[in-house]
Formats: sequence, C-alpha cells, structure tokens
Amino acid sequence: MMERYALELIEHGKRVDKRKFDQFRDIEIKTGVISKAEGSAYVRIGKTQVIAGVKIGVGTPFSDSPNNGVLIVNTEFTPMASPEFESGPPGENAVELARIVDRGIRESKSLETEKLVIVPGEKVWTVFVDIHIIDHQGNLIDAAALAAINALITAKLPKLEEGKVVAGEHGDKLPVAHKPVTVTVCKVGDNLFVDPAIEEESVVESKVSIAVMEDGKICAIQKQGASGIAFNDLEAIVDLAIKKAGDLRKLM
Amino acid sequence: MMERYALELIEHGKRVDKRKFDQFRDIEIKTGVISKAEGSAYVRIGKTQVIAGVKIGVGTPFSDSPNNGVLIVNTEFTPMASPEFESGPPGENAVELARIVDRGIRESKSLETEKLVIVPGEKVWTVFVDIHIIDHQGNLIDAAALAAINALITAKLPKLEEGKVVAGEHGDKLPVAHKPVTVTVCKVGDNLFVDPAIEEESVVESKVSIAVMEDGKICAIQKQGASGIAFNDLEAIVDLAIKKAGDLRKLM
Amino acid sequence: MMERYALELIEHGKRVDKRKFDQFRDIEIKTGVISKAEGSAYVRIGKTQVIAGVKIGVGTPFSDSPNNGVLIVNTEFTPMASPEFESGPPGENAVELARIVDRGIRESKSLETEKLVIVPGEKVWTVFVDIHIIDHQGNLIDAAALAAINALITAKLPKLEEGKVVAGEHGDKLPVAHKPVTVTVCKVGDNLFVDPAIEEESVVESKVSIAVMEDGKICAIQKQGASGIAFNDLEAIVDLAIKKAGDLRKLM
Amino acid sequence: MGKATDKELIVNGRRLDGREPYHMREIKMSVDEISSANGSAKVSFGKTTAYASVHGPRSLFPKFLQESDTGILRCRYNMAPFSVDDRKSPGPDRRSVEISKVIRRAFEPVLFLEDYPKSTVDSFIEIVEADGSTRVTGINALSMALASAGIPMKDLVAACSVGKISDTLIVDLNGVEDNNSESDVGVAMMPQKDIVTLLQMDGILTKEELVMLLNLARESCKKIYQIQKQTLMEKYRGAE
Amino acid sequence: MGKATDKELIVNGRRLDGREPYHMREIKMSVDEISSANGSAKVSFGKTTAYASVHGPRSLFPKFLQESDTGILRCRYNMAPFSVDDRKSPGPDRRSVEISKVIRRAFEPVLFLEDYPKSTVDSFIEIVEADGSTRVTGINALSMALASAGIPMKDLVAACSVGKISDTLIVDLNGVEDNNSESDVGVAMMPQKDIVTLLQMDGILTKEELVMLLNLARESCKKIYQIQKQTLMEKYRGAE
Amino acid sequence: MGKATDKELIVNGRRLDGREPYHMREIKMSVDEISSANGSAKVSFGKTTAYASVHGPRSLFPKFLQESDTGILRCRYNMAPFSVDDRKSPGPDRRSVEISKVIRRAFEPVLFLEDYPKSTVDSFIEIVEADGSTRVTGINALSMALASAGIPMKDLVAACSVGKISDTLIVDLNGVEDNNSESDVGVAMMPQKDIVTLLQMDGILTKEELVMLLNLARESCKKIYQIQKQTLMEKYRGAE
Repeated sequence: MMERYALELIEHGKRVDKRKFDQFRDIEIKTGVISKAEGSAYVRIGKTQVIAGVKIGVGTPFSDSPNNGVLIVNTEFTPMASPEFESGPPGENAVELARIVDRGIRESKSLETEKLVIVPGEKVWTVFVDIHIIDHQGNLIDAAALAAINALITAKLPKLEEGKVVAGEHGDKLPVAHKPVTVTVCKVGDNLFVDPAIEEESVVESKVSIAVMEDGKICAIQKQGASGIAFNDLEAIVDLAIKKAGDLRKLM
Repeated sequence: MMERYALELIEHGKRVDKRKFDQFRDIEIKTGVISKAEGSAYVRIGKTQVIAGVKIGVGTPFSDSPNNGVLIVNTEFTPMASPEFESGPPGENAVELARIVDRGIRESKSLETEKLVIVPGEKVWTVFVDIHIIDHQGNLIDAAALAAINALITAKLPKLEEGKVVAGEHGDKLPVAHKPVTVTVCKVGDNLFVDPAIEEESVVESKVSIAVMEDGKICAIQKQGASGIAFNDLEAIVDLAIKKAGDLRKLM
Repeated sequence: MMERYALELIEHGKRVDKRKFDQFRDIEIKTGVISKAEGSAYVRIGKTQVIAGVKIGVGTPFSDSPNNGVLIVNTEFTPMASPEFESGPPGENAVELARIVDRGIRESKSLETEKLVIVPGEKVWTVFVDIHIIDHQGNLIDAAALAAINALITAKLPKLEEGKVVAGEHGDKLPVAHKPVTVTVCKVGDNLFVDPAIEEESVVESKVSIAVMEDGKICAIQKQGASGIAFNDLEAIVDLAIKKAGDLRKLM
Repeated sequence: MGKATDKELIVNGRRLDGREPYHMREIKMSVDEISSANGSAKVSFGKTTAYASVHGPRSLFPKFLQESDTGILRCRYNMAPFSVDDRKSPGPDRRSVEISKVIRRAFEPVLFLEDYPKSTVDSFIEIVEADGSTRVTGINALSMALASAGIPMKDLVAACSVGKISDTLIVDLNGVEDNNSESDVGVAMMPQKDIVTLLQMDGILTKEELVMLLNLARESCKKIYQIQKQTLMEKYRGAE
Repeated sequence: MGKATDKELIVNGRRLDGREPYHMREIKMSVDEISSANGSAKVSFGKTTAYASVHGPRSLFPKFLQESDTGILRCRYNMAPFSVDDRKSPGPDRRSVEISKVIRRAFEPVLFLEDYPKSTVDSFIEIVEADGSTRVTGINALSMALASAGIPMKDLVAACSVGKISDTLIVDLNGVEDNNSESDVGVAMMPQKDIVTLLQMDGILTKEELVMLLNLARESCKKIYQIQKQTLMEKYRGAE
Repeated sequence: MGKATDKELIVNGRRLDGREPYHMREIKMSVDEISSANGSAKVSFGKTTAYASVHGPRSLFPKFLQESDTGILRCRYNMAPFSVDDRKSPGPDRRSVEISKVIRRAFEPVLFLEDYPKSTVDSFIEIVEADGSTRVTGINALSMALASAGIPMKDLVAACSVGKISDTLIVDLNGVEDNNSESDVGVAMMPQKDIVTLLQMDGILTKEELVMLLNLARESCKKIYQIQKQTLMEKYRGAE
C-alpha cells in the first residue's frame, strides 16, 4: 500500500513526507552517549536511529602490516530494530553495510593506523567500531556511516599501564585525520533523491552510496539495487552526493 | 496420558511411584568409573543416569583473575538419553543446566582455584567438568549436580613433568573445600515435592533449584517453569530444599 | 532412466561407454597448473575434473609429535561441480573423501614429515592439500587421490627469510617418499569393475577404495556403499585394485 | 566474570556512588522509542540502559514451530559489543542464552498466550550500556514495551537486584558492586499479585539473609512498578 | 592421532597387557541399559566402553527428509569429552562424521528399512571411555540395541579390530597398540551370512598379511557373535 | 588486504608486467567446461582464473523460499584455498558474502526472472587462481556460463577493473597493482545498452579522475564483450 503510494508520489516529483528530492529528514547527532565505550555516537535521521560505539583494545598487527593498528567495523541487524531483521549471524545486508562503512573510513585514511602502534610488529591498538541499529526507518547506510565517524572523532585511547589497559581511564584522542561523509543517492525512473524513508526504500530501483571527503574527493562508492544505471546518469549521481555530503558535514 | 494421570495423583497427594512428596527415588553413586578421567562419578536417581567426568589440563588464566585456576562446566544432552533431545550445539535447557551446576560449585567456592596456579599469571590448571546424560527419566539437575561434585571431590591433579602433563599419571587430590548439594523443589497447585519422575516433570508448574552447603547456607538459586510462585511460598520451598540437601549429603 | 540402463548393461557384462570392466576412462594429468600454490595438479578422468593445490605455511607441531611437520587434507564439494552438491560446511561424503585421500598419503608415510621441522618442537611446515572438484562425473575418490599425490610430488617448499615465508619464492622440493595410488573397485551383482561413470555410480551396491604403493603393498582400505560384500569376494577385489594401481602409476 | 576492586565498597554506611544501602540509582523510563516495533521502551538504572521492543502477536514461521492451541513467547536478551569494559563479541553466548530463557519464563505467567494460537510474540532486549543489573533493567523495559504494544497482561512485571556486600544488604547493584558482592539476587514480580516470576541467586547467604533480601526486593519492585505505571499513564493518558 | 611409546609392544609373544596375540580383552555386554530408548545396550572391551541406543522406527521430520518408499537409518557416533587422555571438545569432528557414516553403512544391509516408509531409525553410540577399538565396540553395542528394540534384522552385526604390531598379527587392539601399530583393520560382519559390512584399513600390509588378518577378524567376529547371542537370550529367554 | 611493495609500479610509462596503462592482460575464454552444469565457462585475465557454472532454472526448495510471481537468482563467489599467497580457509568470509551479493545484483537486470516463478537460477563462481581483478573475471565467466546455459538475457555482462597507481590511470589491475593502488574501481556493464550493473570504488579520487576511469572502464568492457561474443559464436556457430 504505502509502497505504491510512495512510488506514485515520486513519479509526480513528490515524497511521502513532503520533502524535496535533495532534502534529508531532520538529523540529530549526539556523541559520548555510552560511557563504557571509548567513543560513541547516536544518530537519528528522521525516525531511523543508530548507535555506533568504539571499543579499543590491545591486539596483534596483521603480519603484512606490522606497523599499523587494526580497524574492524561490524554491524549486527538486531531484530529489535525491524520486523524484517532476524536473529543469527549477520546476513548479506548487514555485511554489506559494515563493509561500506568500513571502506569509507579505511580508504580515506581517516584512522591514522600508523599512530596506533604500541610495540612495532607485536602490539597495536585494535579499534572496533560496532554499529547497533535501534530503529530502521530507511537510509541505514548514511546514518551508520555518520554515527561511525562521529564515534571515532570523539574517541579516546585507553590508558595503558605496564602494557595492560586500565579499565575506565583514557589518554589521548584517537588519531583521526579525516571526516568522510557517506551519501546514498536513490533512483526511481528518472528521479534522483537522497535519504529514502523506509516506504520509499522498498521502491528504489537502484542506489549508489558515495563516501566524500572534506575536499570533495571521493573515497568509496557502492552501487546497490536490482536495476542497472545508465552510464550517462552516473555523473549527476556523483554530483548530488558531493553536494549533500557538504551539507551533512556542517552538522558535525 | 501418563501426564494427566500424574497430575491427578499429585492433586490427591500421591505420586506415580507411590513415593512421598519429600522423598527421592533410590540413589546410586559410584566414583572412579572412567579411568581416563582425572575424576568421575556415575549417579543414578531412579532410572535417571548421569556420568560426570573431570578432565584437567594446563591453560592460561583469565586476564582479570591471573592467580586462579579455571573451572568450566559443560553439558551435552546427547540424543541417546531421550527421544526429546536432538543432535547439535547445546540448547537452552542444556545451557541452563550446566550454568546451574556451575554456579552451585563456583559460588560456594568449592573448587579452590587459588591453589590451581602453576606459574602465576601465565599457567594454571583448567578444570573441565563434563556432564553426560545417559538416561533422562526426570530431575536431571539434581542428578547432574550430584555427579559433578562427586567427580570433583574424587579427582586428582595430573602429574607435571617439565611443564607438561604426563598422560595417565596423577599427583595430589584436586583441592575441593565444600560439597554443595542441589535440590530442586517442584510445585503443582499447592503441592511442593522433590525429585520429579519424568511423567511428573511435564506437569510441574514451576520449580526452584537450590544449592545448599554443609552448614545449611544457600549458594545458588534458580527458579524455572512457566508459572509464577506466590511470594509467600518461597520460604517453605527453601526450607524443604535445605532439609533434603542434608539427606542427600549423607549418601556421599 | 540412465541408471536403469546402466544397471541392465552391467548385468549383461557391458558399460554405458563401452569400456571393459577393468578399464578406466581416458586420463589426463597436468601439474603446476596454479602458480600461487606450492604444488598443484589437474586430473581429468573422463569428464570428471579435479584440481588439487598444495599450500605450505609455517605452523606449530602437534604436542604429541613435536618433531614432525603437519599434513592436512581438505575437500570442499563446491556446488559448481554438481547439481547435487550444496553450499555449506563439508558434508559426510566430502569429509569421507578427504579422509580416504589423507590416509592414502599418511599411512604410506609418503610425506616425510620428519624432514619438515624448522625449529624442533616449535615451528614446522604445515602442508595443506586442498582438493577442488571442478566437474563430478563419477569416481571422485580415485581422481582426488591422483591429483593430491601429483600435487605433492611436484611441490616445493616456500623460501624462508628470518623465519618468515617470502611470498612467491621457493626452495627445495617437498620431501615425498612414496606415490600411493588409490583404486576404487565397484560391485554390482557378481560384477566387479573400476572407474564408475556417474550413471553407474548410482547403481553400485558397494565399493572398496584401496590405496596401493609402488611395491604392491596396501596402505589404506575403505569399504563404502549400502550393501555388504561376501567375505569370499574380498580377495578378488584387492587383486583387481593392485593390478589397476600399477596401470595408473605408469601415467604419473 | 567481574573484576575485583581493592576499595572498600561501603564507607560510613554509604556506597561508592554515594547511595544508601536500600536506594536505587536514578531511574529513567520512556515508551515508544522504536517506531518499527509494535511496542517499545527504554529504561535506565543509572548508566545501565536497556531498550526493549515487541513484534507481534504475529504468525509463526516455519509452520512446524506453531502450536495449534496457544501462542508462544520468544525472547532475546543481547548486549551491544560496546556496552561493557572489554568488547563483547557479537552473537549469543551461554550467559545470554540462559538469561533469554529466564526472562521468557518471567513473562509467560503474565500473558494470555492461549489467545494467540499458531502465533508468536517476539520480544527483544538490547543492553546498550551495562553497569550492573542488566537483566532486571531489561525486564523492566520489556514489561513496558509489552504494555505499549497493547498486549493484554495480568499485571506488569517489575524487577530489581538485591545483594550482600561487606556484610551489608543492598538494593540495585551497580557494576562494581555486582563484581564484588558476596551474593546477588535477581527478582522479577507481578507486583499487584505478589507473584515471583524470576528468581536467581548467586553467592553465599543464610536463609535469614535470603528472606530479608527477598523482602527488600519486593518493596523495590513495588516502587519500580509505580514509576512504570506513571510513565505509561503519562504517555497514554488520552486513552483512559 | 596417537602417542608413540618407546616400549616394546610384544615381549616373549605376549602383549603389554599380558594377552596372547589372538586374544581379545574381557568382553562385557548388557542390554536395556537406557529406559528412555526403544532399545539399548552397553558393551565393553577392556576399558573401552560404549553405550548404544535406538529411537524408532519413528516418523521423520521435517517432511522433506522423508523417503516415500523406504525408511532411513541415521547414526551418530560420539565420544564423551572425558573419554580420552586430552579432553575432546564436544561436537562432531571430521573423524566422528566419517565413523558415523561407515557405521550407518555397516547396518543398512541388515535392516528391512523398506518396511518403514517415511520413517527413520535413529541410532546413537556414545563412547564413555576410549582405550582403542572404539568404533567396533560401538558397533557391537548398536547391534544389540537394535535387537533389544525388537527391530527385525537379517543377522546381527559383530565387529572387531585386527592389526599388525612388531611384525605380529594381533586381535582387538587397545589404545597403546592402536597408536603404535604398523597397521590396523576394522571389520564388521553379518557372522551367519559371512558378509562384510564395514572394512577400513590403515597402515602398510602385504596382500598376504591382509588376507590373514581378515581371516582372524572373521573368527573373532564369530566369537563375539556368540556372546551377543547369549546375552540376548539370557535377557529375552522368556520370549522364545 | 594486500601486501605493499617497495618497487616503482610504473617505469617509463610501462607497468611491471610490461603493459601500457590501458592494456589488459592476455584474456582466455572458453565455455562448456563443466558437463554437470547447465552452462559453464572458464575465463582468465593473465593468471587470474575463474570457473563459472549455472544450474537451473530449477524449482526452489524449501518451498517457503519460493516467490510465486518470479524466479530468483542466487550467486556464490568463492576462492579456492590454494588460489592466493596465504592459504584461504574454506567457507564464506565477509568479503565473499559481499561480492556474492553485488555479483547477483550485476546480473538481475539482464535476466527475465519473472519468467521462472517459484524457481531459482543458481550460479557459482570459483576463483582457482587470484592475481587481482577476481570479481570482474568471475563476472565475465558467469555471463558466458548463463549464455551457454541458454538462459535468455537482455545483454551480456562484461566487467573490468580500472584504477589509479603512481598518478597513472590504468586498466585491468593485477595482484601487485591491486594491493598498491591509490584507487581501484570495479565496473560491470550491459555493453550494448550502456547500462552499469556493478560499480564499486575504493581509494581517493577527484570527481574528474573518476569520470575518466569510468570512461576507460566502458571502453574496456566493450572490448571484453567482443571477445565474449566471439567465443560464444565459435562454440555455437551451428545454432545461428
């Protein structure tokens, strides 16, 4: 029902909640919401709610990058957040979301992993970013990416004493060099729009998530959806993402 | 059929096997039944049969208790023992049983883990208690707890040579300071009784497993079953458990 | 359809592809087909295609054989190779195949694990033999065993620098002392035959896989199939396997 | 589980966070936090924070799980990886399997499941920050989520933890108290009917101490119930 | 698998436990050990001890596993964690997956599974102590469990291990012999029909040695069969 | 992912393997490599080698997965354990779960799935040697496997990788280039319809660089399409 209605509206240039095609729902960002976490952020886009928490521990580096800390981004689609989510190991959508968020951070070299070495080749900081979906009302990717980067830029390293973490005490800020922002551009017919509400999401033919850096450079792209995109439409999609990423960044 | 019959009997103050409400079926305890195990016990309560085996190996301590050995209690409900048990990883009933038995031992500080250190902070004894159900004819929890503590109090530490276990040779007794006994009190209507046969177990409305120490102190409680218990009934349940625990202890 | 036809033919002393009972389909063996692997072999028996790849890494020895390298044989029945194979962890047929191939190599002492020690008791070479089924058209066991031994005898140890493997560079040959060959003898009624095509395989009543060494000694046997075998038939089965193993070995 | 501390936990009759023994931490409750669910709530006791949501009653699939004469309740208790000092690996562990079971048991007595044959009520508790007493906080949240979903209940369920620490009986254990207590007890009740639906106890107590703690828990559950009721009334005032 | 020993395993024609090469260990057999099962048995060869139980024939669920024209046999071979020197992690490993399969194959020829369409016979073997020859001990137990369940069989199945050690052919390998043998062979037979239903061999043998071992195994299976038959007759004498 | 190298990757305008920036490696394609499948193909770009096979359209079981008004496409991308420098553990990891999804998405637009209600087209890609650009090589193979299975398609799908390395835009990254690139882009297209069905990009690019790379990818896909078409025509010439 709602889906057909949403589709008809889009075809007439309108949206279920009267927004413009290039308009996000209202956005709320709160950081430091989980005191047990080294960094955390709550992001609400419309009714979509996400918490990202950063936990930092001592680990071993990967053998092929002995002088770098480790970044691990993980998402669980807890069934609390949507009647469509099921218990169990992450499905392909949760894996894809985590990997898109991961690449936005990793490929922009936002996290300065070379500064996360404790003992070269042996001990490094392992930075876990866990994204917990509280309420799924559309556009999870942009919300999750926004929560992740906000949790990272407010995170502090744990305090070390004799090589062991002291629970509850913290030292320097986690070194984060960039603030990539991810914008997902949706396509229905010839219409491009951003920030789909959940009713709109189910009628989207294809969408492209694009992570954009402060200087407008692009650091990650992922096409999604069951339809193809005309080659000649790609540039307009990229342009829209870059424009909206700038708007979103102002909220941070 | 049997269930309805069991229920009617209980409501008339009787039981399927003519026992009194506060009476256990006949109990058999044999220790040292598995020579490959560091400690073992076979317990039969009526037709319910359980074997507990203790295996002790060299492990690393948990980082938050570097000067303590490790206790791990595990149960598998092998499908051999009941047409209701299925192959696969432990279900919630097997997990709950293992955790109830575990807490009875752990919370009473029966196993003196501080005496199980080989190299402080690095090497400790890890004590596995595995409970194998042979025949499930009711009251698994009490049988399992009884088998576990009997296996522990008869267990010996492996012999160490140059930091390695010598297979088949043993040294000192495993240090066990207490002998908690678990009694599960069942409730149907206003009737309290112990040691349910399997036909009775399926009509039990709620039950409370209580681990009791030598001095009558309580070291673990778990309410089970789909019905609530009137607050004012709790004390009588605890009293009955303490009384029967004393009786059971005489068999050890 | 094809199965009934295959069965009728066998009962008349014939086969679907006009072969004799003791005749293999044409066999192709290519080694060195995967340059990323330390050793590899492609084997085709009729339309059945298998690739075995050997990867060698630095690992720790088993505690009960500190002065031996480690051999691990693994098979995945990728669903690519047959409409009957399903995704997921190896089923019982894949496990059985891997273990039959493993025993043919291990029990013949073909891989000289005592020569695979880097630091005694601490570091040894771990030799993985992974068997990838490309096309399943019958007689996977003989094809897999043939691919595995051919991959092993052409494998080279990785080059070590300061205890670490140098990617892409190799040193000495992997020490392999024997070349066992496995032949599976099939039984339908009173007929014994080798190398079943897939249509024949589904009507086989029982079969025996036998690994044979250069000198005709036997190093592993596994009976398979849902029917028993008359005790008095066993010797003829062994004789046929020994004879055909000699033929197969000439192709290596 | 738990990290020991060397500090005295009761000083001059006060706990480390300044509370008197029988005082609970600051309690925050709200409902309808999750628009995708049929009912939801968020409850904090101090820093310990739980979300709960309810989906259903809805048809149960696959069909072989259905019971023809009654509905079933399913419950999942889960801790977010970042909710604890050392990151928790995602997915159920033995602790959460057991807690999910006893929480389900704590609610089965209050629902009219026989009214929903072949159906399931799916309930979810997510602990986003854990500073002790997580399971009882989750139960308090789930109780309100079920109410906000409009699912008929015989009574609300209120829950709290009590325990013994430095020979003192206390109410509402926080994380450091939980890890260092001589004994802790979790209780869930139908407060109007005076019926206990969850009871778990760890550590050493005399019977007399246990009875005193149970009475403390009963009183505290009644206070919690008042807050639950008031929160629901403020939200759904129009409907009364 | 297996820990080598430096000891001589055959001294003056005797094995370390005093047996002559062709002698089996003490064999104990009993049936109806597990009241919850349709049939059950317990068998020991020396310290090696196996329980077996049978549930069924019973309807098979989920339905897509059913075969319309025949029943199926399912088999699970499992070792208790405490049954071996180094604790075995619970759950199936590759060894037990393979053994479960070959044991199933060892019994399919003796059952009339076509008499139970859409049904399953579920059989379970639990090794509670392992001192060599566990799979054949389990087979002997399962054979008697099927008989005690009253499931029609074309013949009993009897099984034993044979092997070669210090150039000597032996019967019924114990743990240390198993770990140090030059070769070991597991055989299961329908003893009255002289049909082999399980055959597995490891290690190096000439064909002549293999044939001698197979004959030894046949003789030993016949002895085991006599004990099985006698145990069943003593138990069910009244029924004959 | 990836091991850095200290070498210069572009020397005198040539890549380490001697290629000019826009040149692809040697491409080999063949179809009907797997007789057990309805369609199959093998494609190599240099050392990178992928097999693909297709089973179906066939009925989908269990039934609750069926969609009444359309067929579904399932896709599995997998790397053989021996295909990479450090042995890959068997089984899906997060990378292969994601790649399987985007590859499925790359083919859904070209199939007439609505013609196969309640059915599935099962497609499999196995990478037996991995030297960069494995997913696009797999896509090229799967495209031909679908064609060889006789499944109607709106267009073939051709795919290639492009990227930026040492400030140079290049086509068809090999393994060492993949691990050291400043940016890499994977593109799959319906070449006759000029429609993009897969687009993934990693690493830092200006919008202008991205547009140039996309155009390079389009040209390369068209070349690949020609080879696909020719391979199919040579094989199935008789059918035209």
